[in-house]
Amino acid sequence: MNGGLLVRALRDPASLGPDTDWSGLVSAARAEQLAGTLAMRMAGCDVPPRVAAIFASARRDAAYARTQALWEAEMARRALADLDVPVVLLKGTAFYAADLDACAGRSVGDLDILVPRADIERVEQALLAAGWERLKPADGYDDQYYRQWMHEIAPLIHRTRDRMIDVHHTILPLTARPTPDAESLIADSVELESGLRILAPADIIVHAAAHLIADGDLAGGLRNLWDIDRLLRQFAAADPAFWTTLEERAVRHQLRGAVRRAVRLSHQLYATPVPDGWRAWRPADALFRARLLARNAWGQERRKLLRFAFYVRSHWLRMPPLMLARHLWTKARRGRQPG
Amino acid sequence: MAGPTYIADDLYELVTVPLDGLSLVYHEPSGATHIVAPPAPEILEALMEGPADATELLRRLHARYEFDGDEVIHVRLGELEEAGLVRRA
Amino acid sequence: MSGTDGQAGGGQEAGDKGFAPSRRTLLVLGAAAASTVVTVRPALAQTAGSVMNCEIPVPGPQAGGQYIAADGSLVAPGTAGAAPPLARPLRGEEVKSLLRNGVTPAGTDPTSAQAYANYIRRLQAGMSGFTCYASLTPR
Amino acid sequence: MRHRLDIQIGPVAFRIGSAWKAPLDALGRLYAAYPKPADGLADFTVRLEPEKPWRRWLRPSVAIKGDYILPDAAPLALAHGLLAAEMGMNLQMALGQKNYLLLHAATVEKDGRVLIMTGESGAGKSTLAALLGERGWRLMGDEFGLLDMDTGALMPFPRAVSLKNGAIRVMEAEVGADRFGPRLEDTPKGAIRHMRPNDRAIAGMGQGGMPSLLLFPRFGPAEAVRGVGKAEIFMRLTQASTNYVSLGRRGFDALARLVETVPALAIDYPDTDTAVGLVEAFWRERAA
Repeated sequence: MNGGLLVRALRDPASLGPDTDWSGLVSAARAEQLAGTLAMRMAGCDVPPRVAAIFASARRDAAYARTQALWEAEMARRALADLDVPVVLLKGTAFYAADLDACAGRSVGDLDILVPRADIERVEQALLAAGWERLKPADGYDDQYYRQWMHEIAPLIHRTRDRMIDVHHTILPLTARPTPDAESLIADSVELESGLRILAPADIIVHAAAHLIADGDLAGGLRNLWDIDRLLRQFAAADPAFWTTLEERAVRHQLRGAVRRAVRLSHQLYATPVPDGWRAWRPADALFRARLLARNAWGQERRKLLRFAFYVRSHWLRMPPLMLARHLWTKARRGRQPG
Repeated sequence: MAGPTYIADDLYELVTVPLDGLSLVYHEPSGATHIVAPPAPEILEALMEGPADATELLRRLHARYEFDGDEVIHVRLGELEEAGLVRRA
Repeated sequence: MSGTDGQAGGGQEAGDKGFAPSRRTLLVLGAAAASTVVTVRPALAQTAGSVMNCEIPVPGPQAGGQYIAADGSLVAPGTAGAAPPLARPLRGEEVKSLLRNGVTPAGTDPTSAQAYANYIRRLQAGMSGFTCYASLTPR
Repeated sequence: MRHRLDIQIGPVAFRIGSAWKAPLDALGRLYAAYPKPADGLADFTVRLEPEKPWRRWLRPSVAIKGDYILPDAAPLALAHGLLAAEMGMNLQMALGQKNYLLLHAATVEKDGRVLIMTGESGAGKSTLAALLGERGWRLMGDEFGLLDMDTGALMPFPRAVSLKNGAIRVMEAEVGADRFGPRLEDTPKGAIRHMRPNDRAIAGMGQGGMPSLLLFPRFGPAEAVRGVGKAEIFMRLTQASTNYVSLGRRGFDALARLVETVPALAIDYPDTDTAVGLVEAFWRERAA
């Protein structure tokens, strides 16, 4: 499995010798959206010339990702400036906006922002007025589904820049069993120079863990776990009380289990330094680890059954059983694969 | 006519290449390339003197050029705003 | 600042740059409908034929079963005057002839062709078939 | 993957994996004269996979995968596996190549200087470049021109020329049978036959040159020549480049320099012999 080689390269770049399967490493990194990260991590290491050129172009791609992410954030800021609503950047855009260590080489997809639930209609209207458009038919099942059950409105896309924005009002679907304290996420957020905001450090970890462990099916999880490693190292070094704060915030957002597991996996895979009390390995952790590493030297996903199990789990986590049945039934009648 | 006050991005954020009466503009903060036709460059240059609303902008343009159709200025500013080359103060 | 001759040459440095000067002092603000700013968008169109063989489902899987009105919007199954969903996705070449020349794809009702063409024209990024559509039509 | 083939084309090395043997056998024959990547490494990986596991045997269909993939891509029949491999390599270039500014263009070289021909698919630039490549020019590539953003030089990417429909006969009359791949009937683009560039093109695949003339050829009812405005050329080239936008300032500077320094013409031609004549005439004029 080349997921393992990729993890080793990220954790300890100097450990790769001349007999490394470089092509397999590059394919795995590209498949996991970690090529730019790996390229930054291995800057200065002794690699074959072709690999050095691949890394140089991956670093240029990351520079472009940074420009685009910050520009989308700025355009959203301009569109929302008159509303006097706190706008909290999430995920990759937040890392770039605050220049956190996790942004080195990182790719960024959509722009994700968090706003107070009470303001979400005004925010959507202001974005629509500034050139964003609804992606799916507004009266369709999907939009209704988003409005009723999700932690975000249906994504909008900008008509000339073709970039998507996800507007969230909390960090987990409303149907999920944990209920994060969205008000305190926003109340404790930190203002940047631009006027945009990012979550408080501990909440950034809680959100990343929620996204990785308590929401999705772990596809692309190595990248999200790498974020967690970088963030934990940076926050713990800056604040001696960080681990205590993290525990408090995790409990407050009902995500202690997810945060604990994310920290254990980060320690296990990326050798993140963590306090003694955070290390005790749970048997199920091995399944998560196997799922995260299910990528071969051709960049293909492996372990079909395990992946399917995590896929089913992701739906189970999001919805109570009866609602899940109804959701799948409605989707199926419309001839759509679940998901 | 007044309406909002507009600000143009700093000149150092633009790389421009004149071509056949049009201008190629590379805009550093967005990484976008725009091809602009008159009067867009003239509006940007007039705004680089400092923020202005439509009335003040027209005053600056009239000092340099002869033209009719003042009411179209809002359309031109709207285009520049959507491209991110000007923003509201 | 106006009227200075911008120098030709890619990548001029700050302080040595300028727009193409208007040669006349007569300025035309232009018609409201004409655009004076064109932004370069990412392109795949010209290469698409060389890099992929693509298909467009009409309608996409999100809207399976729904009918398509003449303007391309989705309507409830069985709506009078609307076209039924296509049993198979359209191949790139079929879409090209449909959009350019109104050629009805094999096995479909010619009176519905306009509805299918309009549905495809209304595809947006993120919807099934959009990449294919974008690749067939230079925007 | 069960089967593997490595190919070096110009500065780019590919690793192609396949669930079936046949597509790689055909590809191996077509590229037999090309060197293997000297370092054994790959810039890009292409995978030819069954669309669903059972589709390896049952009505086999080849899905084009790799380091970079596109949604909406439809699989091809196994009989068209060679085309799938070619598309897979082109796809990696179109989406993943960032070391050069990529121009969707055919390029040929004479006396160290490069003629660039670009235009929409079907404009005939592949055939024209292939023909010139047999008549005193060096074929650099029929699909992608690689613009070195530091030097302004064009680098070759002489992959097998993809001939479609009528162009197949034109080149069969010009070139020996040993340089052709199998004729693929009824592909999504009609009949396709691949042609290996000649030894000179392959031997020179490390050798670039400075661009000297830019042509926008188009099949037309009558011979016609038009000038093209510089701003229009710039716009057309951005639309002929899959990576222009992502290259940022470097791409802008390189493309602006190309447009400012290289003369350009649009030509319409009723047949390929007329086109070759026009190209030679303009080339002499520019060179004078």
